[in-house]
Amino acid sequence: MKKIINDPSEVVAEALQGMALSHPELTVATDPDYIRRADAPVKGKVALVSGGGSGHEPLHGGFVGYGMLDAAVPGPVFTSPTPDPIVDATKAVDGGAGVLHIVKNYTGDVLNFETAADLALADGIEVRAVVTNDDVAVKDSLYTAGRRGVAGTVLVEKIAGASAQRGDDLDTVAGIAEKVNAQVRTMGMALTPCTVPHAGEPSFELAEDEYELGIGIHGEPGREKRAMEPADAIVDRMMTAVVEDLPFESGDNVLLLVNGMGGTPLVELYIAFRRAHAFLAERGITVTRSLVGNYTTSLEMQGFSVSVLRLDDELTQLWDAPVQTAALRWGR
Amino acid sequence: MKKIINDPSEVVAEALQGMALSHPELTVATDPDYIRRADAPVKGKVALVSGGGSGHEPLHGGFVGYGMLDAAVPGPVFTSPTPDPIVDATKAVDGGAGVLHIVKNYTGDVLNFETAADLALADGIEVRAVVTNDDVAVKDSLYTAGRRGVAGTVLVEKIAGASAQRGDDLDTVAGIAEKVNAQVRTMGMALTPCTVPHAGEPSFELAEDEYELGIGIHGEPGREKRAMEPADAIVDRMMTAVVEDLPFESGDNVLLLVNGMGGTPLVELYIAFRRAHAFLAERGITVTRSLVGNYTTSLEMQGFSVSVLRLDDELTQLWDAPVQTAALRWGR
Amino acid sequence: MALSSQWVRDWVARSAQHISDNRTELIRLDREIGDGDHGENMDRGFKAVSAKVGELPADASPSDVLKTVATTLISTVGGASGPLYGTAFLKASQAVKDHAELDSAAVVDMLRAARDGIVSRGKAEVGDKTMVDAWSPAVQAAEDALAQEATEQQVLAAAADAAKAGSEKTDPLIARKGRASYLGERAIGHRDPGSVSSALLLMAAAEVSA
Amino acid sequence: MALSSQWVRDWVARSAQHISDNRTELIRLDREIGDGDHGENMDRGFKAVSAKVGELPADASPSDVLKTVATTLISTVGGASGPLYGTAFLKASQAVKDHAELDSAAVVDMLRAARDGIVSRGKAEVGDKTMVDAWSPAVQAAEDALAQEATEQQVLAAAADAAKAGSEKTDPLIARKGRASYLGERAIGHRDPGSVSSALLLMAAAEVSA
Ligand SMILES: Nc1ncnc2c1ncn2[C@@H]1O[C@H](COP(=O)(O)OP(=O)(O)O)[C@@H](O)[C@H]1O
Ligand SMILES: Nc1ncnc2c1ncn2[C@@H]1O[C@H](COP(=O)(O)OP(=O)(O)O)[C@@H](O)[C@H]1O
Ligand SMILES: [Mg+2]
Ligand SMILES: [Mg+2]
Ligand SMILES: [Mg+2]
Ligand SMILES: [Mg+2]
Repeated sequence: MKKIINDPSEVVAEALQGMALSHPELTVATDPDYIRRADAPVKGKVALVSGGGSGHEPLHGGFVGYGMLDAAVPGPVFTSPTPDPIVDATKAVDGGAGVLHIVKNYTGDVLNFETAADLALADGIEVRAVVTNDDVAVKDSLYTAGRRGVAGTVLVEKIAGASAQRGDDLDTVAGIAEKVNAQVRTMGMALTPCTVPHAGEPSFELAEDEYELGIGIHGEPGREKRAMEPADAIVDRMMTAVVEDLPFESGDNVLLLVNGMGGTPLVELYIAFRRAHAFLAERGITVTRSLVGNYTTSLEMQGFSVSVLRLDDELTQLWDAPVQTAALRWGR
Repeated sequence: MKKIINDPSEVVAEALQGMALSHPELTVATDPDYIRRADAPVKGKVALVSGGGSGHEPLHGGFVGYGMLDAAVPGPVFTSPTPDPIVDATKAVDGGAGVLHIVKNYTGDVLNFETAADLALADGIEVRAVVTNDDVAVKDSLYTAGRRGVAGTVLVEKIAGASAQRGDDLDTVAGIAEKVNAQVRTMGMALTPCTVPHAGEPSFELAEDEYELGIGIHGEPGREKRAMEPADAIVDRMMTAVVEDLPFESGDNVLLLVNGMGGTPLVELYIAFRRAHAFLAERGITVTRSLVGNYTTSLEMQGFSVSVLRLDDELTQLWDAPVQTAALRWGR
Repeated sequence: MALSSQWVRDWVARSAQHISDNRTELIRLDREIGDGDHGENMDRGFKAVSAKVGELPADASPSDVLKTVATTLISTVGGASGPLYGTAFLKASQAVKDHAELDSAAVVDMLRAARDGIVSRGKAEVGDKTMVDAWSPAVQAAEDALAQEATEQQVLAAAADAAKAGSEKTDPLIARKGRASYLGERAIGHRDPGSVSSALLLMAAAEVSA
Repeated sequence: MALSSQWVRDWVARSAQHISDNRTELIRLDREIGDGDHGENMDRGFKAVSAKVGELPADASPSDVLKTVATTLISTVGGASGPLYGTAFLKASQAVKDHAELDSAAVVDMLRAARDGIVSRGKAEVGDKTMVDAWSPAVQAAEDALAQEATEQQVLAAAADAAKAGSEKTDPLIARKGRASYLGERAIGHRDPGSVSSALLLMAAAEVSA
């Protein structure tokens, strides 16, 4: 394992220090760790708090700021944070209008955020939680821990963030977050595994002529290894799973997100986007908004995911609303 | 070699198609290939054209837009474009106030842009060229092809772009570009090589306990292989070379750019930023602006570069001016 | 001889030792069918627990010590195992609230409460390939031993053996809870890391009661 | 017998063949001390040249054909080698402007002009570990052969042999131009890819004149 790190157990702490130094518009608390808008709490605004294991950067710290999250709580690499920093962050950003927790559906994240919500409630803060679960790679979710929350979470955070920023109340913001989660589907693949710093060894093995289809974002193995094939064939396989699941239908307007897993060159993401766009066009589905880049990563993993979100006028407006964060910025 | 591609010889063309589909604010010409602002030519504004081999994304196509480049000309992967598309792009964006070519100092880029400038001039377009050469890894530049242009080029493009956007004339814009280039220094390293799609094999070999110090951005080997060491030690080595070269001195205000080579997780870039910032602080040098992310890459290479730019009030103002491109955006 | 609060302290110390010794193995197991952090999570947690328990006053009751274990695990482990083990020790602490010392019956109550805490929090059943596959047979074995009027040490030894056997039985299972559930049939042939750490904790409990 | 415009066409075809056959080898050499694209650049260029030359009218002069080679290389190769070879063929075309056929003296003029074009454009000297290390000895050998009243084919054979020898002599050099110059001493022991492609082109010229 070669990484630009010092002590594997200090990775998150040192990265947060770097983030604090390079983003004066953020306040980074340590012990326990969380990142919040320097201007939080914003009085009267519903506050959004998300979090989860580190290693998915810019998710979630890169999405803290005007029009998106009020705070992000990073756990150790690929390990959900404990309740303490979640409670601290929740208290620090509550502007009196309640706090929405955006939680990816993993047992650890759900349990720790649940405990934190109970504790915050005991301190008189109104907390609601939305659990994202956009990953269609997990089948038979009745017999599993349920579908995983993956890159679609970024879209939930952006759109719910805009809802909170325009002054919606907690029920409305939570409702919009639920709606985005209900309308978005994602599927991922990997060409290479990733290496968790404290583990020191790759998360799985892949031969030179194989890829993993249906990976999550924690370097966990996917549903199946497949023989390597051209980008277009891979994209078609992923898009078929995504489109058939909701299902997306002719006439739909959608946002198409091609998300890199961290180690994939941008040219490759654009090649995948090109095919995904054509795949949708062939089915009468119109891409009216798009996003291409590294937004929900798995450390240095090579691979990508495609997410499709069905849009209506309200979601489109909220997507277009100004946002000012480290990783997503427009309109300000 | 595993990549999200179809035909290795179609990588650039297909990526441009994807880029065109995902960025309606850009116009992508094919045959020959270049990317320009959809609203170019902007009458009376000096136009900025850059370009070079592909594989360094978002450089340069991701920097086309308001306040930065008017056009970018991508060659094949790691190969400078031929004169034809440079001439076409130059003609397409000339708003009557002349065109500035921003060229990284590589023999191929310099020769092809020279030829293009001659041809454009023959068509009555005033062209000036600034050749960037910020890489301090190349020593004894009298006995080499000269220092390479690397990540500092992004800073030249942003600041000269702001100068052009505020209405400066060609001499002024070129002067500002020269000034930025004169004040910025960069040094890079790699943990892993990268693989050019048509080559199919890694650009160099590195053992599991080695890194390359002083790499450029074309997957070319660096000046020396070194035994792997902690992030802080690596950063100190790089920063020493950078700071002593200009030299930067106590009392300087600087912009610090930590640039990923494509395959490095953001957490690691922030860890490097943290140390680089401390290194400067220890020498009385103040980081007043910063940028952390993948801006000038080498495909999927793992590694990073540090760039330091000495700022004065004018450069700071131009850096802060609004910019609206795919990869760098603020103020609009 | 009934177990004192010192026994709980010894249990913690021995657990921390076993987890630390098996950190790499737990990471390896979790890398196979999870995300590779279980050894690191547990090691971080039990190091913190050792420190916290060391700070307790000398007269802390078994329940007090167990509660410190619980809150420290909750606030340091993270992931799925943190809240689950945290709840387990919290419920264990409540089950022995009024005991200065723990006799065999109290030990069984404590183990049962721990297991029930894990089940109520994580909703896993036996056969779902989780730590419950260690805890449930352990509780069953402890109850059987108690019915045979076993000593505390015999109860704990029975529990530890059953946990170890239960953990080994997770090998051929498809997981229905936790991250391994995403793998479907590919989880077959791998042991559940949480069941292994559970068996380590119960082994530690038996060892320090000898 | 003086060389016709058909000879230039044959030269182009044979060059394209040699470059294509050695594409992987040129990529390998350029990966060692450059950026790994030289084989791809040259192959793309000479495929385009073959097509373009095929479209020329039957009565195109040697100079016309050489000019098409030049402009096609300039607009398809890119990198450092594109403008350099482009200039070489442009100057070669100008050097034989008024010749319907090329005798030995014209061949030497053509080679010298090509070499001078590369040098004026790239500013490299012999010993800088570039294609000049193939071209300069080639021109020298051609001039020597001409002084001995050699035939066109003998002139070209001498040039090709000298280019090949010159290319091999780049192995121990430190580069002072092009990408390899960034490597310092690490370039030692590797052959310059541009000198190899130059030797291939000159070998092709000699072969098709036989
Ligand atoms: N719902 C559940 N009920 C009981 N145990 C569970 C459940 N989900 C996960 N586990 C246990 O947690 C272990 C994984 O813990 P750990 O790796 O620390 O957390 P994470 O899965 O969040 O990375 C699994 O091996 C399993 O034994
Ligand atoms: N200044 C120069 N003068 C002469 N030849 C040069 C010069 N610079 C580079 N070359 C030649 O060009 C070759 C590399 O060409 P190529 O790989 O196609 O372009 P690039 O270096 O831009 O990737 C080198 O091997 C060398 O022979
Ligand atoms: Mg985990
Ligand atoms: Mg090149
Ligand atoms: Mg785990
Ligand atoms: Mg090259």
